[in-house]
Amino acid sequence: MEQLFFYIFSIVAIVSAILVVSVRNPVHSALYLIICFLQVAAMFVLLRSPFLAAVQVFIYVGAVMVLFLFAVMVLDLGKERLKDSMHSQSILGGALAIVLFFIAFYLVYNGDIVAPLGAYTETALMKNTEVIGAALYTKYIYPFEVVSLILLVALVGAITLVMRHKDN
Amino acid sequence: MPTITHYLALSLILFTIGLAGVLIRRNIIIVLMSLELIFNSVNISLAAFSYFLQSINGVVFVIFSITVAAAEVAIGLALLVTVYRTRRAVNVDELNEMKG
Amino acid sequence: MTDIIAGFPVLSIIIFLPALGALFIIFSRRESVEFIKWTALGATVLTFIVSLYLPLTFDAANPSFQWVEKTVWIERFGMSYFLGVDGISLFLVLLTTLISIICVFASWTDIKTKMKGYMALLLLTETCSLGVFMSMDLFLFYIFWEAVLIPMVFIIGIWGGGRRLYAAIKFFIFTFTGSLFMLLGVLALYYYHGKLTGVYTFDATVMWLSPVAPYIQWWIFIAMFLGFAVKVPLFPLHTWLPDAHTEAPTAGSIVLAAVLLKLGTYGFARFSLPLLPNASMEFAPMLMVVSLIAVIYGALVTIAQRDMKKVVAYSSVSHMGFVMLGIFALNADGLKGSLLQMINHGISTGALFLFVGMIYERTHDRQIGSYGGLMKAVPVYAVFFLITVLSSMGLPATNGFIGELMVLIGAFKAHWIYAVIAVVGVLLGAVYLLWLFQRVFLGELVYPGKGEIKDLNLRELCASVPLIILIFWIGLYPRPFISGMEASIDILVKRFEINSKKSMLDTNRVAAAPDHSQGGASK
Amino acid sequence: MNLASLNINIYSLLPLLMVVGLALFVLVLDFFIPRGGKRALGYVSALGLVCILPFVPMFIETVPSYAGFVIADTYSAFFNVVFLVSSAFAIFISIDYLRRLGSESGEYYYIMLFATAGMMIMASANDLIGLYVGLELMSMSFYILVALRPGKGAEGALKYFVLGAMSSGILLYGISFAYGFSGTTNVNEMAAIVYRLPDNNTYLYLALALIGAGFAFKIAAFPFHVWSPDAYEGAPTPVTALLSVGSKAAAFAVFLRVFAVALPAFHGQWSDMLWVISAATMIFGSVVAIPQKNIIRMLAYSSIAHAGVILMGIVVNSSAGASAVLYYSLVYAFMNVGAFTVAALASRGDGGEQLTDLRGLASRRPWLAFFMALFMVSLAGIPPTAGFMAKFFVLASAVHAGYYWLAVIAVISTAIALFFYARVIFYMYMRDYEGAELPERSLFTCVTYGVVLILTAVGTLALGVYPSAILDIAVRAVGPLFTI
Amino acid sequence: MIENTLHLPILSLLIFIPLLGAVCLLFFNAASKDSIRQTALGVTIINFVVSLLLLAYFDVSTHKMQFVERLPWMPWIGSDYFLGMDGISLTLVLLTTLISVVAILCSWTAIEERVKEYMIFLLILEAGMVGVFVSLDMVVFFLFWEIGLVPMYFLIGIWGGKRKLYANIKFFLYTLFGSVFMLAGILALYFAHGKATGVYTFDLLRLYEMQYAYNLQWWVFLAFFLGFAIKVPLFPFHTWLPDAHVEAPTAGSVILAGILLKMGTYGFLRFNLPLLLDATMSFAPFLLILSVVGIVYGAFLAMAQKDIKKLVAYSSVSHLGAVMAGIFALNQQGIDGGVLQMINHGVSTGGLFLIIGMIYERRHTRLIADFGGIAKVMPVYATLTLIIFFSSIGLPGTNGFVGELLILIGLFKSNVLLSVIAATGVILGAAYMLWMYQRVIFGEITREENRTLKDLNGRELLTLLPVIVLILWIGIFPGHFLRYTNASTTHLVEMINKNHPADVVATHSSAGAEAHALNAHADKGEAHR
Repeated sequence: MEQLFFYIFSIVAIVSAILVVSVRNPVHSALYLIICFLQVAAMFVLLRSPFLAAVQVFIYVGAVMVLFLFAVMVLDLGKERLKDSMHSQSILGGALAIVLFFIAFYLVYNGDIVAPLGAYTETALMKNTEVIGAALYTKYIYPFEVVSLILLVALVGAITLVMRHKDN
Repeated sequence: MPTITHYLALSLILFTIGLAGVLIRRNIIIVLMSLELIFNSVNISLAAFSYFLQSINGVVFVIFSITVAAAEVAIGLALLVTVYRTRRAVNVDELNEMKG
Repeated sequence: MTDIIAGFPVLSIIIFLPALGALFIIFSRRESVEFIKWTALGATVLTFIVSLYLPLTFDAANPSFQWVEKTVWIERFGMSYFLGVDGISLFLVLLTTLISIICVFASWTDIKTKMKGYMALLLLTETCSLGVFMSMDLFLFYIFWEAVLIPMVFIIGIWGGGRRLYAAIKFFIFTFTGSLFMLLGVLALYYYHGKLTGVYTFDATVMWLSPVAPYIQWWIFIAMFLGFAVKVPLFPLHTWLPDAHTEAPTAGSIVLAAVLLKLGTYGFARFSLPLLPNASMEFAPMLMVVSLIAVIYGALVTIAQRDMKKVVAYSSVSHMGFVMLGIFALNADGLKGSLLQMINHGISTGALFLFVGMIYERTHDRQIGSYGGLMKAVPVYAVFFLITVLSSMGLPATNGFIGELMVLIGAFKAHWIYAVIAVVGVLLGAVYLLWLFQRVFLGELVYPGKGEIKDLNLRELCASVPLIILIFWIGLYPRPFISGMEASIDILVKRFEINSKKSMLDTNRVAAAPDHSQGGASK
Repeated sequence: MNLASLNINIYSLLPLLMVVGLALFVLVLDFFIPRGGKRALGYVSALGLVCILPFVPMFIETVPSYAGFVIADTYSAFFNVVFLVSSAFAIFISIDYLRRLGSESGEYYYIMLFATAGMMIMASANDLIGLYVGLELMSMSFYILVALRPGKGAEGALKYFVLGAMSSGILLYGISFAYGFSGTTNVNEMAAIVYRLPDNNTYLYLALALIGAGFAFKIAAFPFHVWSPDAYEGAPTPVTALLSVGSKAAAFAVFLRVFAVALPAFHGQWSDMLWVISAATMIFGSVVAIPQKNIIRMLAYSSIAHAGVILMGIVVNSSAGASAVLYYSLVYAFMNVGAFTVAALASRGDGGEQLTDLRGLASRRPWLAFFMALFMVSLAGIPPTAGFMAKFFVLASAVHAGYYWLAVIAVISTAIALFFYARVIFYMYMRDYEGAELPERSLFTCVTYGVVLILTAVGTLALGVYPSAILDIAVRAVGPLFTI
Repeated sequence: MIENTLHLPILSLLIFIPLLGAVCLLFFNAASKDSIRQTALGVTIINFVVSLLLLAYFDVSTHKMQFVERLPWMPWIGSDYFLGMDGISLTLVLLTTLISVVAILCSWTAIEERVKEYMIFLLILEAGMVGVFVSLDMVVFFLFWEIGLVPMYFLIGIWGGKRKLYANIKFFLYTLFGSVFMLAGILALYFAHGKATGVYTFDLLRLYEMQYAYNLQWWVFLAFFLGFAIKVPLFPFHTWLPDAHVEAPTAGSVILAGILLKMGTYGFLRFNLPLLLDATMSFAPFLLILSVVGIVYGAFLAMAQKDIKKLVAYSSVSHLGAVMAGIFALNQQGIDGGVLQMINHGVSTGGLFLIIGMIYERRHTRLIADFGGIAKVMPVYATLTLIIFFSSIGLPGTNGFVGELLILIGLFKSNVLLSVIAATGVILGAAYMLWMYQRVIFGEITREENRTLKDLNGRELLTLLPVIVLILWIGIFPGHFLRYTNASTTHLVEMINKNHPADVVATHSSAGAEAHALNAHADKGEAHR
């Protein structure tokens, strides 16, 4: 049963991802990206991380995609012609990606978990949200604070960039 | 039950598609979306490892990753807007004031 | 490692006096040209006078280093500030200090722009080359070795002739590349020596007590060879030389010919032989052949030159081939000859550049074809030029003869055929030099430009007379020079012989013992 | 969660907190400073950094704190000094630079401080998560800083952003495999675990390759360098200076920490990969720099070549190599910031930093030309400058460990590189200036430039003539890396 | 070797007096030409007088080196400042000091520009030549050998004729070419000696003591041969000589012919014979052939010349061929004749160049066709010229006769056929000389310019006087001169006979066997007598 769901979500995710990078209209891309993000959220559920799934939906689907769509609308980015859709070195880039994929796939396929397993068994993970919350404010307090700095910088930076050029 | 390899394979496929998008497409907004694909694929693999290793690190890492990615999108789009305002161009090839 | 500074650090003083002068000049006003010139002259003369302290207190019977200064510098790598002078370097040091004075004289009116920078660089060149001759720590040696490049490049590049940029770049890149490989060689030597003895040090006097295994020497020799041979310059690495010489201002050429070229041959004699005895022995026949090619080829190319300065420049290739021949004859006579020949070449080629510069300053033309019969117009100049030409071609009674004779003796000891071929080189040398002299000074009086050309003035006489005196001094009474270097060279040869046997033994030892080296990866 | 086991130790974070505090202070101050007086913020920031500098060596804790996320050891302290010094220099020269550009602003200064904080986080990161967020803080700040130059800034920033984000993704992907392989993201734990794991697990290879690629992006190693020339050229020159010095040093700091501390067991696996990257980077950087006509682009490629050389010190995986990396980073901070300072000064007046602008600089501004020549000589690696010593230490470590061919390649690339460094010198000293006379300005009309140039020049010379003291510190600093 | 019985470093004096004179002249004002000339003349005369001391103190009874001086010079390679002389050197040194005086006299008015330099070069040349003849250390010898080149180079290069530059470089390179091979040969001997005995030395007397391997001797002989034969000059190395002579000023030609050429033959006597006896034996027939070819060839070429000076120059080739033939006859008469003929040629050919110079100074032409009937306007000149011509031809009563006779006897003993050919050459010599004399001196005056020619003045007479005196003196009392060289030449011949009985030589070279058999036979006959 789980396997079946996995395959369904996977296939949808892959197809929509391919569409994201291949369609000409950025608006369509953005919409496909939303679908893809949703599948990823579903994957998190399969991986017993409902909290992550929620975060995924809120942030990616909610915030990020809105930003994207907003940008597309504001900048009035219309369709581009087919021959313009790829840039000069794209064949090289594509070939590179494919070669790397096969190499990586071989490595992924042959790998296995060898490290000693941790304490968070499936039962512990049932309280996913609680566990994560506790960890974030104790063990992970340091990166948590740093991330806040990142957000501050991003905030200030985005405002600066946009405002500044408006002045000019 | 899907194994770790299943998840990693999915992650890899998405990663490759994202990478290919960055490398192939000219439209910067689509390049930015491809970047998001990359981050998502990484998140899947982190979450999968976390699950199969019975460890919480991966999940927490995903949270940080998502947050950072969101911040990055903000910066990226701000840059995009800036460039668009000054140059009215959103294609990689057109950013050719400087020789590469 | 202990600090040895007995008495007062005379060597450091000699090295850094010119640098001090340069510092004065840097902080003087750009417009006060006279002050700058006199400061430079004062600095060089003072350095020369201080350097005269060396021969006066030199103990000729003592083959080891004298006036030694040794201070820890970078302890972690076993580097020390280690200066010392023995019979081998003594005369090169004196030559350098003397030539520097002459260079200042030569630039007195020759240099018309940016006198400040020029004199400062000239003094820095002196400092660095003195450092090369005095440092017995391989690392310190390398530092000075490389540092000398910079002022020289500037001198050629800023005050040079029409194609100065090209010449400067070529000079810079050739020599820099070569010395980088030398650095690698030094490094490898350092580690292998450390591995062998457990003592990691750049102190050459310690390193040559226990040479590394022959097969390692082989590689190190090649690396160091590249550094030294470019500087010499040995055929076929010589191509930078004619350009550099041709474009350099007079003093630059003098310094280049008289001092910088000696750095390479000095390196071979001082470091390659005792540190890498087996490799030296193995490479010696090949190097002798290459030296002979350089001698002959240099001479042949010289014959075809039309520019006076080029003639002198290419002749350097030929002469330095001679010096190399003597060194790699690997016997005491050859080494003495080479060392003497280094000094001789410094004197005679330096003087030739000086004289070419003097005529160029008057007429701004260096083409041989533009001149003729100058003997009538400028007899003193002509006679000086002649004496120098004769010295350069090794005519008896001049210094060149003694040097060449001893090199020939050394080469003959190695194998008679080398000497016979080298003799042909001597002959060719006579051809181009005499022909040069004949075309310029004999025949009908012709020279470019209007008006009279004046004979040497007092300043020019001051610059040239010491060299003329030296030419005859060494040519007629070379004994003080040879007896000064004798003890050191004998010990060098002895060390070479002992080492070449010893390292053979060490090979067996290393082969038997397991390798404890760190890292271990061999890429 | 037992709070005591987290080992919360505020002292280990104190220098970082000071920098962040300074940044926040400047941020707040920015609201109260009128538009014309923003340069005061620059002085506050730079002097603030200078004041923080003495505190760095005072707070050294050998035990990781914050649940193993932070380690304020001598190693990170050394790098923190490098960051603070180069940042202070960069901010100092920014003050006049921005005024000339007509784009003085407060955010420029505090974002620069945030970037510095990011670097410091990286240097003291003892966990891949901490490393990642630090790196993102730094990168994010730089994306913005690069875009702050009017005109071409945004473009360079966008390119930098796309490739930078991609490399972050790649790095993150690599980290995920490292995590999957070892079950932990903590560097020490990883080191303890991986010794017991089989070394043929393919996750390991993925982790090594992807993390290596991610770091290679940050240090701009070939073939992951494509962003750097554009970003360098587009950015305000002081930012470029910091980008080429600070961000690179930070990347090396984490590079070394991850590979030497966490994965020394697999030296055989990763050294081959880095060997190739190092060799290719040296040669590529040197060769491609030759045809460049823009000083900044030339320095960008030169910086690529230097990254290749520094990488050698990591490849050898020894205390000598690591200390050489540290020494190199410090030296590079001096000489490269110095070079960029001259580039910024020499080309004031118009926007381009063309090599031809340097023509005849020696006669127009002899001291400036002298400094530039000194930095070029040092970058080329000629004694008695620090550039030589640094290169020497790296080469020595390579030769010692038996990497002869890598050393030979380094030497060849250095020889090639000489060409373009020498060309700068030749332009300044041996060509005459053509075209309209630039406004004559004495060096000391702008005190900040003078201070920076003199300090960098003194550093460049002093570290070359007497490297012992700093080298000893560097060797001690890498001690923690090789004692586990 | 005999200690210096004179207790005076006389040989050094002979070298350094002219050098000192040259240095003094450096400080003269170039404009005061007369004082320069007088000083130079004074110096050479002093030198000549000093050299006469040698005659007084010379011990004719021994072949050993006399007036020896020795100072360490380059002890590390075994080279000393080592001078000494035997009979052969003595005559040549005296000739040198004498000819130097003559050379200065003859350039009194011929050289008008740059007298100072000219005189300086002449004096240096004298020092170099004396040095060559008295040095007993190979390096010192080589040193003087080469030093002589330089002033000569200038004498031709500055004061020479139209094609002087060409002639000059040809002269210089030819001789230098030879001497560098000589240097190689010296080194080879040095090493052979050093390796065999452990004593590395350039001391000629020490080197004499050793017997060298034949193979080495062969090569060294060849090297020396190149050096000396070019200087002599032996056919076919002679081509530089006519050019040099023609272009050189009179004094240059006089010195060239009078002394410099002797350095080559002296070299053969001093080095090749005693050092390399075995090789000499093998090479002798070959050298004899070359010498005789030189005699005949030189004579023929001389006959064809239109320029008087060229004619004399080619006659030198012929005469020097005779000297060489005498030396390589390798018997008492031949060597005696060779040594004597060296002096004779110096005197007579020097004289010839002098008289040519005198006429050239008057007419500025040297073409035979431009003259004729000179006897009518210049009777004294014609007379003296005749004496010198006779000497050159070898008419009885003149010095040339004695020398040529001795040589022909020696040659006859050694090889009959060659002696016949050589005799033909001598006859040819008579023919061309007399023919020229007839065309120049006798007959009608065909050119108007020649009518007003002045006869010789006092200075010119003074210049020619020593030449004439020597010609007659040696012609009439040859024993006075042979007395001095006798001990040395006898010693040489003894050495040849002692070390190389005919049978030994025969194994080396079949070609030499015949010559040697003859030689040995002749010596036996001599012993009987």
